[in-house]
Amino acid sequence: MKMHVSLPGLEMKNPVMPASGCFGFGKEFAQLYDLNDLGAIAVKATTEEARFGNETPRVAETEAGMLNAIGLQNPGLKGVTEQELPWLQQFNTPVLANVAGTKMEDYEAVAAGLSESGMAAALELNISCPNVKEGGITFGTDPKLAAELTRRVKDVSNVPVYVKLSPNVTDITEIAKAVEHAGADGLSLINTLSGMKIDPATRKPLLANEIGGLSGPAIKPVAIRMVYQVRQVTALPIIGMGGIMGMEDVLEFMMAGANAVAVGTANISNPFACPEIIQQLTDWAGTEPAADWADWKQGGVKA
Amino acid sequence: MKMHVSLPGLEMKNPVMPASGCFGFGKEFAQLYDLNDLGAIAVKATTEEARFGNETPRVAETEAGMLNAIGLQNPGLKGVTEQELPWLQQFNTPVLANVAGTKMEDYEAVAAGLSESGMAAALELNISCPNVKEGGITFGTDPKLAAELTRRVKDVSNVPVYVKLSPNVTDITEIAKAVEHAGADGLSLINTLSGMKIDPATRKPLLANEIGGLSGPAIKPVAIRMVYQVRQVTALPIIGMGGIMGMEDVLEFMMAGANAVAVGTANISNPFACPEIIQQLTDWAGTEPAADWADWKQGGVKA
Amino acid sequence: MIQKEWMTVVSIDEIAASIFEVVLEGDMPERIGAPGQFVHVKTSPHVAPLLRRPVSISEYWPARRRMALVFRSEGEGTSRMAAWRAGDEVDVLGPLGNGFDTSDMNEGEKALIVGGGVGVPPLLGLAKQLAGQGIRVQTVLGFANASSTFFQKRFSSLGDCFVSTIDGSIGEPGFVTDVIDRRKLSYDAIYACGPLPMLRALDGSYATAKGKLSLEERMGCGIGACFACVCHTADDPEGTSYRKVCSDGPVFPWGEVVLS
Amino acid sequence: MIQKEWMTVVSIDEIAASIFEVVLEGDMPERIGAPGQFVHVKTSPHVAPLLRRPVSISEYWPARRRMALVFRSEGEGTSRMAAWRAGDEVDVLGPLGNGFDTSDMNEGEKALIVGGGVGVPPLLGLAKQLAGQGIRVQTVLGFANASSTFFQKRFSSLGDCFVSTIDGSIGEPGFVTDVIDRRKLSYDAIYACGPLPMLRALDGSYATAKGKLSLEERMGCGIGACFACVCHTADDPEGTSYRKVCSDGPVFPWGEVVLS
Ligand SMILES: Cc1cc2nc3c(=O)[nH]c(=O)nc-3n(C[C@H](O)[C@H](O)[C@H](O)COP(=O)(O)OP(=O)(O)OC[C@H]3O[C@@H](n4cnc5c(N)ncnc54)[C@H](O)[C@@H]3O)c2cc1C
Ligand SMILES: Cc1cc2nc3c(=O)[nH]c(=O)nc-3n(C[C@H](O)[C@H](O)[C@H](O)COP(=O)(O)OP(=O)(O)OC[C@H]3O[C@@H](n4cnc5c(N)ncnc54)[C@H](O)[C@@H]3O)c2cc1C
Ligand SMILES: Cc1cc2nc3c(=O)[nH]c(=O)nc-3n(C[C@H](O)[C@H](O)[C@H](O)COP(=O)(O)O)c2cc1C
Ligand SMILES: Cc1cc2nc3c(=O)[nH]c(=O)nc-3n(C[C@H](O)[C@H](O)[C@H](O)COP(=O)(O)O)c2cc1C
Ligand code: FES
Ligand code: FES
Repeated sequence: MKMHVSLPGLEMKNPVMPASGCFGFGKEFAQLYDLNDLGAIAVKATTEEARFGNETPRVAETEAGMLNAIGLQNPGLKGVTEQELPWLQQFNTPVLANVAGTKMEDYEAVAAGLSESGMAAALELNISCPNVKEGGITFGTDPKLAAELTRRVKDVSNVPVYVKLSPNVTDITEIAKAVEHAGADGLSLINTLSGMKIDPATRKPLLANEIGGLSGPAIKPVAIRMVYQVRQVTALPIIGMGGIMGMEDVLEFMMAGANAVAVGTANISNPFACPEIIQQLTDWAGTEPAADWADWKQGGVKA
Repeated sequence: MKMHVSLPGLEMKNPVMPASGCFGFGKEFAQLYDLNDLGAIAVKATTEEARFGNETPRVAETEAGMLNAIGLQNPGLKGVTEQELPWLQQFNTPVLANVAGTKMEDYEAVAAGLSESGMAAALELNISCPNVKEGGITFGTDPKLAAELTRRVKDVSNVPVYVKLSPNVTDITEIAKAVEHAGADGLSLINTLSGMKIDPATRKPLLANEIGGLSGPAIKPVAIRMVYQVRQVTALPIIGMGGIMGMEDVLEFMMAGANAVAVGTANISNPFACPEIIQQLTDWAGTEPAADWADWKQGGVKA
Repeated sequence: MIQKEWMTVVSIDEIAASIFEVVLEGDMPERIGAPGQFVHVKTSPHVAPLLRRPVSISEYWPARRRMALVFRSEGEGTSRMAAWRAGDEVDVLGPLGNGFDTSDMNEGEKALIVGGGVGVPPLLGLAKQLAGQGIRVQTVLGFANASSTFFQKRFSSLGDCFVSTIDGSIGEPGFVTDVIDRRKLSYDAIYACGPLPMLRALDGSYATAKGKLSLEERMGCGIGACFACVCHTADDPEGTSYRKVCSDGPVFPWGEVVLS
Repeated sequence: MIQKEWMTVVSIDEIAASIFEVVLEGDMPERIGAPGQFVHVKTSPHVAPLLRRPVSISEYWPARRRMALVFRSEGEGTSRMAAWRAGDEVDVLGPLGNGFDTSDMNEGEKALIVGGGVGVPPLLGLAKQLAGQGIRVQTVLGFANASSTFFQKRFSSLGDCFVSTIDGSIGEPGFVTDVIDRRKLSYDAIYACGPLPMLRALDGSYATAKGKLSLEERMGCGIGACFACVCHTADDPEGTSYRKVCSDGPVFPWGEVVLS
């Protein structure tokens, strides 16, 4: 079976990319394996100004999951376009640049800058990061705001724009429809579930930020449900994620309606997760009689 | 330390009760241990008419969690008040009767019937079951509907009413405030997260109902976060639940702001979970210098 | 009385491809009432796999405080069980459900036992019980292929035993019903456990008034409390009437429940 | 080069109360550059515990393809490690981080090594390296009590070794700084690893221009990609300047990072 996936802005050799925030800007992983093997690379969120992020502890382990409250630490638009993205150009792998901010203007500025740099194959609008307190969260939970932000970012971008949806909402299909209507070229889902852990020793929240984002295998059923639900209401390409650890999980997301997948937390517990999954998938595809993913999905869960 | 907890309608020897739907009406567990040991008993949801529920498979295992779509199978108000509750009266343990329905009138009828029976120490309004498709779900996600339902049920009940909140909402504190304002005597949270699993063999959702409720340790961080958030906006007693497997989990919920806890999925993987947890808690309390739970919480996470 | 017990693994052997037989020791065997009862196994002392796995008791020796389970190592849970070693202590809940009641059978009558795949194990205990009652036991066992075949010898020691495999790599090719038809087997009661299509085929023109079938269903609690494992009854196939496979079954009279 | 390797457990011993020393064999030891580097251990082949556990390399013997870790069995992950047995294959990522660079030390100079609790292990490798360079090594080790004390003999073989315990049950009562003060220990460089309060106390009036400290922080990836483990720098304590403990550290010069 052909592994290739063609999405707006992203010609992927295979449907697997590392998820934003779990891969830095790729340098650490480039020491471990060839980044050309990846379907695409979703890099860490960029904000207009450099950010330190939250105080530590920033991560905590939970049952089959983890909480993080990194707080969008990044070198800012200038740092990313001058130091990080140029280095990634050596690879024949499209870069999906994650855009974050607290005000609409921030998003516009970052999207414009990344888009103009010519080094991002597509943008991923992070309207769903639960770790930024100032208001970023509301963009992801209010269909009107999400749509307006999408429209404004689309206006300043010359590359396709994917909107990354928050799972912390009553009805994710409403947000999906709103951003589709506003011109989104694709959807990424899900971001982390908002969660918390209390340290028995101190009786205080374990994360300095108190609340963090829950990711990993624990949330996969929620992610699969949301991809499945969103698939019913839109024809946009979906990058599915949430708890992918192995090839079977990739197939589950594809069955649920995803067109490609992102691997987040797995990179953290195993830095070789992406190439291992891609290898498994390649071996599997070798024995699979379907022509391509669309063909393979025939007769499965209705898309 | 004194283990006793006094909540509206519920004088509990200890803060631990089995959660609704994971304990039937107690008969099966009474063969295994003395139900007098429990702090209270939350029984299976009662609907006006008897229900068969969903087709099977009704459960699926996920990483550190499980999905269920039982579909509120129960013998109906008549069956519950004539066959189930009378038997439970032999125990010196208050019964929290879970009320479900699809229309407001159903809830009213069931609440009135259970309340009049004199066999329920309090009612738990299940506005959050994700497995009933006809509309039950909207009560739990719309603050106005939740408030109206609470008010109507309060009007027909002569015992305290706890409202069981859904975690599948953008802002659980809004619903909590709305039902408090409408006269709720207490809150139960959380019900299950809406989730799904696809069977790789058939490429179809594993549950006959497609979507089910995710419970167990996987969801504990979400539950703790919600109890913590709701605690900030209300003084109502909170029955905390979601992933409790052992004593440490009970303490975590109490630190987050719960006044008592319910143990759900743990009963399914270990039918002796409740007495085991109560025993651990009793041993722990024996060495704990605080006078009672309120005293113990001093200096911990702000309540 | 249902108990939860840490039982000791006495031995564990791969008796066919991915099919393991484990012998456990503890107090539980003394409480087993009939073959066909099952246990609910926590396959790991850790949180995951969260749910127990239902596994039939294949044989039991109360006096020696032992019982055997036979299972196919397949998913998360059963693969943990396959990694058990002699001496391990494992968390077992049981005995659960109602086994095969054969008190209605009279000495000299003929019983036909039909098993498919991992439905075969509980039938061994049943065959021994029937033989002990002086019933003439014939067995038809269906497997996928030669390498997944087991227990043929043990059943043969109790009466005629025919094996069929889908690929014909051992025994007679085809399904168990093909064997029954071809050999024109006669019987006073038929007992069966195996895949649903097999049970459905038997339920039609092979079922008898005596005899019983044993069902599988995805389970939660295993003790009758969670309503995960219900099935409709044949006299009310669309209504609210039900049986719980875990506590009303897993053994049912032919025709009592809907096989869907 | 960082690698992920299935290493073989050669031996595992409880060397003090809940303190285990495990010797691992594989290719990794050949790649270790300096004492103070650490490995990131997947404590179970299953999903949970999900995150790796950072553990310092206490000693390493490249020629014999072996290295040792010493850890306290406490939570979910380290208790799995305590259950490892000789012959087990375990998933280890490493070597990670930057260890103790002692190339600025000259023969005959005096080094003071200060360790607290499970901060002690990497200092053993350091002490051996310094001794090998002809540096005079003195060590002060702080523990909670007698039963949690380890490595006193091994350090003593390399130079003076003083032990302090908080309850005074062995060695000198009090904190490591009490020992340094009381004994008026002098040194050209001070190296330390242990709890934050200890490091903070030393950072004040004991720190030297040479020497280094080794930090702990909750980690995600361990390789510098996730930004879980950052700390502020001393010259920009509130700003955006940072160091990653996993890849820039865990060993830092005194005064470079904020100890908070
Ligand atoms: C009463 C009863 C008796 C059984 N006796 C035997 C036996 O003697 N030998 C044997 O090999 N098998 C038996 N089974 C089937 C056995 O329970 C499943 O093969 C086993 O649960 C699969 O677990 P897993 O870890 O391999 O699969 P996973 O895919 O990891 O299981 C995931 C979940 O699905 C459930 N599940 C998966 N397949 C089945 C199934 N076929 N039936 C019920 N639940 C399932 C599991 O219990 C678990 O909750 C019996 C089932 C029942 C209901
Ligand atoms: C660079 C470095 C080197 C270390 N070297 C050693 C050593 O040689 N020997 C030793 O005993 N310990 C060492 N530690 C501490 C060790 O990592 C923790 O004790 C261990 O992670 C606790 O895991 P657990 O399973 O016992 O606890 P859990 O409570 O199950 O851990 C939950 C999570 O918190 C993290 N965590 C908990 N405590 C700590 C801690 N003190 N530091 C960092 N993360 C923590 C865990 O890594 C895990 O992600 C080192 C830590 C770091 C950062
Ligand atoms: C440490 C960490 C940092 C993350 N940072 C970002 C980020 O900067 N931008 C973003 O859109 N998502 C971020 N995420 C979310 C992931 O991209 C992904 O949506 C989520 O973790 C679910 O996938 P997973 O379960 O495979 O991790 C982060 C997740 C983790 C664990
Ligand atoms: C099998 C099953 C059935 C349930 N049935 C009900 C129900 O009838 N009414 C209800 O309010 N909650 C029901 N719940 C939700 C639980 O009461 C509880 O809120 C939830 O499972 C989270 O707790 P846990 O993680 O400890 O299971 C059910 C949960 C499970 C697992
Ligand atoms: S498995 Fe719970 S009722 Fe049968
Ligand atoms: S642990 Fe990920 S950057 Fe240090």
